[in-house]
Amino acid sequence: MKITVQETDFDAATEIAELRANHSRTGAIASFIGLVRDHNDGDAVTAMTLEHYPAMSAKVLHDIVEQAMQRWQIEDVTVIHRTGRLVLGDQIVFVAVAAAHRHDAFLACELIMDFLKTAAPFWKKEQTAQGERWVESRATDEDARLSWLDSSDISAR
Amino acid sequence: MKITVQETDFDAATEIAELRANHSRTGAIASFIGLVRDHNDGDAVTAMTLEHYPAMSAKVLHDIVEQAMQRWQIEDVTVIHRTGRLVLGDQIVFVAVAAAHRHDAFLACELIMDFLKTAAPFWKKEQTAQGERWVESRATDEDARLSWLDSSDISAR
Amino acid sequence: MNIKVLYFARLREKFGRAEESMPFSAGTVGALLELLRNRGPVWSEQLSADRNYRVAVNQVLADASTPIKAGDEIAIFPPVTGG
Amino acid sequence: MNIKVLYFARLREKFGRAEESMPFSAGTVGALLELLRNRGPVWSEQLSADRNYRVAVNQVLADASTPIKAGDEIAIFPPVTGG
Repeated sequence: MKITVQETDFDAATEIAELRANHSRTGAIASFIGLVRDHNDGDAVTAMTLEHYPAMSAKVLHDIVEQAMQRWQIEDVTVIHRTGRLVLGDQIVFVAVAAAHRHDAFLACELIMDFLKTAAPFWKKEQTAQGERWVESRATDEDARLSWLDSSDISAR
Repeated sequence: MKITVQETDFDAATEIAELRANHSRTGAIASFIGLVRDHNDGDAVTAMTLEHYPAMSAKVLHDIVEQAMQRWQIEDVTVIHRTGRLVLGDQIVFVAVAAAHRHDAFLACELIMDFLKTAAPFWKKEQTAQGERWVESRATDEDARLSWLDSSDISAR
Repeated sequence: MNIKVLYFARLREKFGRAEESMPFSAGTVGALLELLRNRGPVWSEQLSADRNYRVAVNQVLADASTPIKAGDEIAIFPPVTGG
Repeated sequence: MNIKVLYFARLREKFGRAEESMPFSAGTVGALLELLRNRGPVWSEQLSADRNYRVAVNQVLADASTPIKAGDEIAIFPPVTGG
């Protein structure tokens, strides 16, 4: 398991190669990259600053990964979350899950992202043409988190 | 959209970088890598040969990607499937989906893999300690395909 | 009229050929399968109705009622196992 | 007894501080919030019960009834928006 919070960028291929090493049972790697996109809530976004609670952020990410590993057959997980100033197109977050079977890898990867979005102490401040603003949390992110709580381990979509 | 069937290996980071280029609306990239793993149906696997129906395989992959793009808000998709001889740990298949929002990217990526597994004309012959054998199709793969047919576009898990 | 028939994976091995061009009077996929089954025990066994295999006509999945016309490319193969 | 209180994001800006060490007689998160609200209009507004914010005690999410003891690290922050 590798969980880091860092200002520097990451290379997805390097991370995936490391995740695969020493896991010959791995048949599936599901991964996710979150990027700074050009619009949010209708306004043009040019950059953002990501703040976090250092003593808590990695701890929460660990807890989330543990939950995923208890729920599905997972070989290994990598989570990287960046902080500091990021511009349009920059990578923000990376989650990769190695498993024997693809369904476990997909579900774990999506659960980790959904829980990260609602529980990990990171905050985005966007720079837009209208000035700076703190990003508002979204009800749809909370809905996504809740959707995992009342579903069985292997359930229909 | 990029869909290729090739004998040569691929680099996930290069593919993801190409997918991101010219898509500033992209906030999420979900991707999947399928690998040759060391066991299947209880036997040790050392290598495999992947055969396909060249005139049909890329065509079916195109159809599958079109279905995903009609169903969700997708910016772009890359699918690469390898053929020929592959050994333990080799990459077999790559699917990456770029979208504004992560849920669309995850669902499209998983649907493409589930449909690919059951509709794209590729066949694996494994080399095991007990000799060569054609891989049998799995009922669970067909179940995975069917699970997409009776669900609404954005539904609970 | 002539059609082209392709075989893949286990069926390619069982029939000892990857493709063939054969005469076929206008009919359906079902009629072609019946013709092939009459070639002998290996063919009748592999293509029996209770076996799990697929037929594509011009690279599109077909069923027994799908018509075949001159120049069509028919492919017969086991359930797919890629990915 | 002394505790450490951290503020993040919008609350850090509104309160003009990232952290402070303050005396606090044994009590709960609810009692600490009441104490902070009494500091003035900005505090009472930002920490009013109908505002959406979170409190963590020693890096674990807490609620109003969570006890606070000497040396604890309390963090108060808006809903998270990472990822």
